[in-house]
Amino acid sequence: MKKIVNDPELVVEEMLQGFVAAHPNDVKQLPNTTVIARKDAPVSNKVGLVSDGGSGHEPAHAGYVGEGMLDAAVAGEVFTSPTPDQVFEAIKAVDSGQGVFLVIKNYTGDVMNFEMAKEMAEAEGIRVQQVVVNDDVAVEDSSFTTGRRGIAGTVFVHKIAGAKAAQGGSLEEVKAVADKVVANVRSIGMALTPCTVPAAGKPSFVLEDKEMELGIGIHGEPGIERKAITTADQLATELTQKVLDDMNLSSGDEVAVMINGLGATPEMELYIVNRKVSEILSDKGFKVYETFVGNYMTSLEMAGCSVTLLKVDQELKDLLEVQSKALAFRR
Amino acid sequence: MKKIVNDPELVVEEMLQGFVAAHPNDVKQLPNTTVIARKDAPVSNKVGLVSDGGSGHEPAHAGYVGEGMLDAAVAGEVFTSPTPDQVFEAIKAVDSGQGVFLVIKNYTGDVMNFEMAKEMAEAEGIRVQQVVVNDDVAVEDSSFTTGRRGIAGTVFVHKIAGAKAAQGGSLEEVKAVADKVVANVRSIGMALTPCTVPAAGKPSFVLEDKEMELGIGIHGEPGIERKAITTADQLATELTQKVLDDMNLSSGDEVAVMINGLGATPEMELYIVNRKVSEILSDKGFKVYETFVGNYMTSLEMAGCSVTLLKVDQELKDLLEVQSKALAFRR
Amino acid sequence: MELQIKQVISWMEKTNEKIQSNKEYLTSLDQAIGDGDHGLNMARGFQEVVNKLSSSNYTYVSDVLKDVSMTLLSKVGGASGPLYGTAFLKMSTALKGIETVDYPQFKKAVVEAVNGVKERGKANKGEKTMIDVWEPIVDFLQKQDNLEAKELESTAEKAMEATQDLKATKGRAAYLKERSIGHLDPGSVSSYYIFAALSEVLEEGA
Amino acid sequence: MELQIKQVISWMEKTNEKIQSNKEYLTSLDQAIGDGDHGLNMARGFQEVVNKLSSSNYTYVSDVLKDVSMTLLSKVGGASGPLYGTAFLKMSTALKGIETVDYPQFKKAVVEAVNGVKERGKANKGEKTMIDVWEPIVDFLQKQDNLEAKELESTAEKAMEATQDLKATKGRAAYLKERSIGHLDPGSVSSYYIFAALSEVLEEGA
Ligand SMILES: Nc1ncnc2c1ncn2[C@@H]1O[C@H](COP(=O)(O)OP(=O)(O)O)[C@@H](O)[C@H]1O
Ligand SMILES: Nc1ncnc2c1ncn2[C@@H]1O[C@H](COP(=O)(O)OP(=O)(O)O)[C@@H](O)[C@H]1O
Ligand SMILES: [Mg+2]
Ligand SMILES: [Mg+2]
Ligand SMILES: [Mg+2]
Ligand SMILES: [Mg+2]
Repeated sequence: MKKIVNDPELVVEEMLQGFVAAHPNDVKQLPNTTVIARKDAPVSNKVGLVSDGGSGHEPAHAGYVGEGMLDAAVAGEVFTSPTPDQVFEAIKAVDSGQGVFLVIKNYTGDVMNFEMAKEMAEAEGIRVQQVVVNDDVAVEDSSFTTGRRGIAGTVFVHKIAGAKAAQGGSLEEVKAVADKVVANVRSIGMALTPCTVPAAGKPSFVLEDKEMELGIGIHGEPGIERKAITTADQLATELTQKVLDDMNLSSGDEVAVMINGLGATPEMELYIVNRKVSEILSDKGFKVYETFVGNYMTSLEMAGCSVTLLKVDQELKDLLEVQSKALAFRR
Repeated sequence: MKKIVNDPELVVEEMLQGFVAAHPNDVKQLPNTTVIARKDAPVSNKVGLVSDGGSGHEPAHAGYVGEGMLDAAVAGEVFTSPTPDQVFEAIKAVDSGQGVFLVIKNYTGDVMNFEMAKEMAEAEGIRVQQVVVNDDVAVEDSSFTTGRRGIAGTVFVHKIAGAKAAQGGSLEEVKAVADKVVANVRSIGMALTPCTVPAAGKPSFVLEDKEMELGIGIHGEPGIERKAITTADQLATELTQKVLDDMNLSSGDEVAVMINGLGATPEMELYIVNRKVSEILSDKGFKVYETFVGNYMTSLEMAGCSVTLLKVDQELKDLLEVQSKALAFRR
Repeated sequence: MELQIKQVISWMEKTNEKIQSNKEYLTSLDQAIGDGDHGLNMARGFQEVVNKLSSSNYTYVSDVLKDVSMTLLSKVGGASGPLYGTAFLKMSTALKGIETVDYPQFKKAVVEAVNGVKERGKANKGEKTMIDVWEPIVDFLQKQDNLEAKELESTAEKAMEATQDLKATKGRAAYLKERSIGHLDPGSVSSYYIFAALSEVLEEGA
Repeated sequence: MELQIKQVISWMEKTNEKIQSNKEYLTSLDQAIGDGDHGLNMARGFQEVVNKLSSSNYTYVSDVLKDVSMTLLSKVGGASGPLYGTAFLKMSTALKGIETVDYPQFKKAVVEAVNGVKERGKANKGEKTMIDVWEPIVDFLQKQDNLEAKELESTAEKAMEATQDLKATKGRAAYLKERSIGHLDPGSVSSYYIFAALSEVLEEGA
């Protein structure tokens, strides 16, 4: 394991300290928590937005804290969802009386911890609503299983629900638009290399020289299929096709595209993937409204990428345009 | 070599195509060149700003094209400075009659190619000025050698010279402020792993499990010293000290800080480094004006980081604040 | 059987010892079909549990269990945190106000615990989760009139081993579908440690 | 000696062959003390040179050399692009209007080339650059009244090999200081190929 760390058990705490030291005018860390909140939280007369997740996905989630996006992000241990008490602290810190909206990625742990936090908050009279993001088409969506996972598409939920809240949307309106994003966003990922949780000290799985893992999650968990590496174009085609298969697009529909790096992928490769993705989309008669390329939802130093498509209508496009001062999503 | 590419010889061309496909409203590729320019170039009544460099440093340099920063970026082959004819095309494309300012990193090839391009431009009556960035304190600055290299500090030059030009500064004024940044910016980098030029197919050097390379450049060239990996705090201390040794800071002075990832470094680790860097600076009585953490000047998939300090006065602070619409430096 | 405060604390200490010495093993099990943090999560959580218990004074067993629950809830995270937190919270509630826990009371507490886990996790037996250890333990307890420590351990062990052949349909391993077969469920292994530790405490106490 | 268009083209073709078949070798030399692109740069450049030459018609040797120069300038990049571009440009200028180049003319052209390289690169002999091959070649040419092809090759080879012991003070290898000693300079090796190819052409022509 080659990492720039001190004590592997302290990476999250030290990262948060470094984050606040870097951006003291934008964010604060709630005392004795792993919660990063807007410096000016709670923002009066605004629904509070909270997202969470294990650490190791940087810039998610603290990077999305800021005007126009999240009010707070709760950091768990690396790849481990944060505990209910931490989430509860975040909820309390961002509630201005308009209620708090939680963006949860669909993992058993995240959902359970958030549910418990919600119970705590409701016991104190705070209104809480949530959305469970499940954009990963690598995983089957069935009521008998855990359902699809939440991956990079979550960033679009942050952006759009955050914009709605910034515009003064009510808790119900924020939930409605978040639900709409979740209904219209699909992703799939792949990895060339695994990643190493600092405290574990060894990679989560092993890939041979010519192998890649398709349908990878964002926690170093194995994907759904291991196969031989292909060209960027073949890969882009396969990923895009798998995403499109799970969407209901008609010619003329507009999409926002996210080509997300998992941590160690040179931006060069992401753009090479985008070259083909955008070609495929235009060949099929879909219109690319906007494209986001970069590290938005990572898995430590995993090499690989994910492709996300979000079907947009006028409402979603308008909300995408709204100003955001989040550090990792400035516009 | 595990990479998401098609033909390794075509990575630059395909990357540029993917870049323009992603951001068609912001940038254009000059026909038959590797130049990415602002969509609206040349901007009338403004000094044109051009930067260049080999590819593999993404988001540098095309990511810094946009209102408030560069007017054009010239991409060379991976880690190879672009040729004079390409630079010349960029110069012509951004000149609005106010002259063109070139930001060059101090490498023999870059300097020579730019000089030839400048000669070509001047032969056509275009006024050209330039600055040669040499922020890397790993390399001795002596008139008998090539001198210090240009690394991540270059991004501050883009930002500040770009802001000056956006404000209507003359070619001489832009040059003056760029020179001021160069005089006040220092950096040093280190690597945990090498990187692989796609067309070369194998890593540029080999590091053992517990080794790191100090004073690394950004082209996969070996650094100045190979040593055992230390903790993040020790590393941050050593890098910061080396940078400070080459600056003339007095207590109370203000600095902008950049903790730059070389490509495969999790943001988590960069923030852990920043935690210590900011502590050291405040212990020494220096004031951190603003901190930038992320992948600003990379070396493909190299793991490692660099630390850059820029001593700022009111002028530089004001210019740092100016709006930028560059894709990789929005503010 | 009889459980008093001292024994419950000893139970947690022995659980912690097992978890600390198998931290890497649990993590490697979770790397195979999960995200590789189960050993880290459990080690962090149970270390905090014993720290907490050793620095507190208790009147009732239920208070000890409440602290166990709260500590796990606030230190573990992931899926196992709320689940184990719920299990111990349900036991605490079931044993409220009792000074010395007897076998029927204990039996009832474990039944409540399993029901709590099933409800929280929306899972049932056979889905390759910790429930596949807890539910066989309940069945075993229901059949006995007095608790045989050795048999408790072997029942838990057998149940834990049986998770190897299951296909996961809940938790992170479910994403692997068929590929989850042939691996032990990490949460079932940590649950086994909990019952193995209890068995040791009971044997010592006997 | 005599150089005509046909021979200059053949010179470039042979240079290209050597460079293509040593592309990886050149790159590995550059990986050791540079940035690992010299083989790629030279292979890209000289392939374009032979493509260009084979699709054009020429009246003068200087026109061939001008195209060589322009192609290298616009296809190679890095340090070697402008340097080789300059070298061939200077030769072209020196031989302007001449149909068959004789030895004194050739000698003058190479002298001009080296001066151009030194000026462009602000470097001198002994700094571990391609100049450490070109300058010994000039010295050798100055001493001869007619060009001995074999000796040209061996002079270039010896000069190239001698770069191993030098400490770089110019170019990218200079950053390594003492650590640059013990490695061949990549640009000197590619320069050696250029003179070795010339030697072969001259031998064939003789
Ligand atoms: N829905 C569920 N019901 C019961 N147990 C579950 C459920 N989901 C997961 N588990 C248990 O939790 C264990 C994983 O715990 P852990 O690795 O700590 O959490 P995470 O999966 O969030 O990383 C699994 O091995 C399984 O025994
Ligand atoms: N200032 C200089 N003068 C002469 N030759 C130089 C100079 N700098 C570098 N070179 C030559 O260029 C070679 C490197 O070429 P190349 O690898 O293509 O360019 P770069 O160093 O830009 O990657 C060196 O081996 C050396 O022979
Ligand atoms: Mg986990
Ligand atoms: Mg180069
Ligand atoms: Mg786990
Ligand atoms: Mg080179």
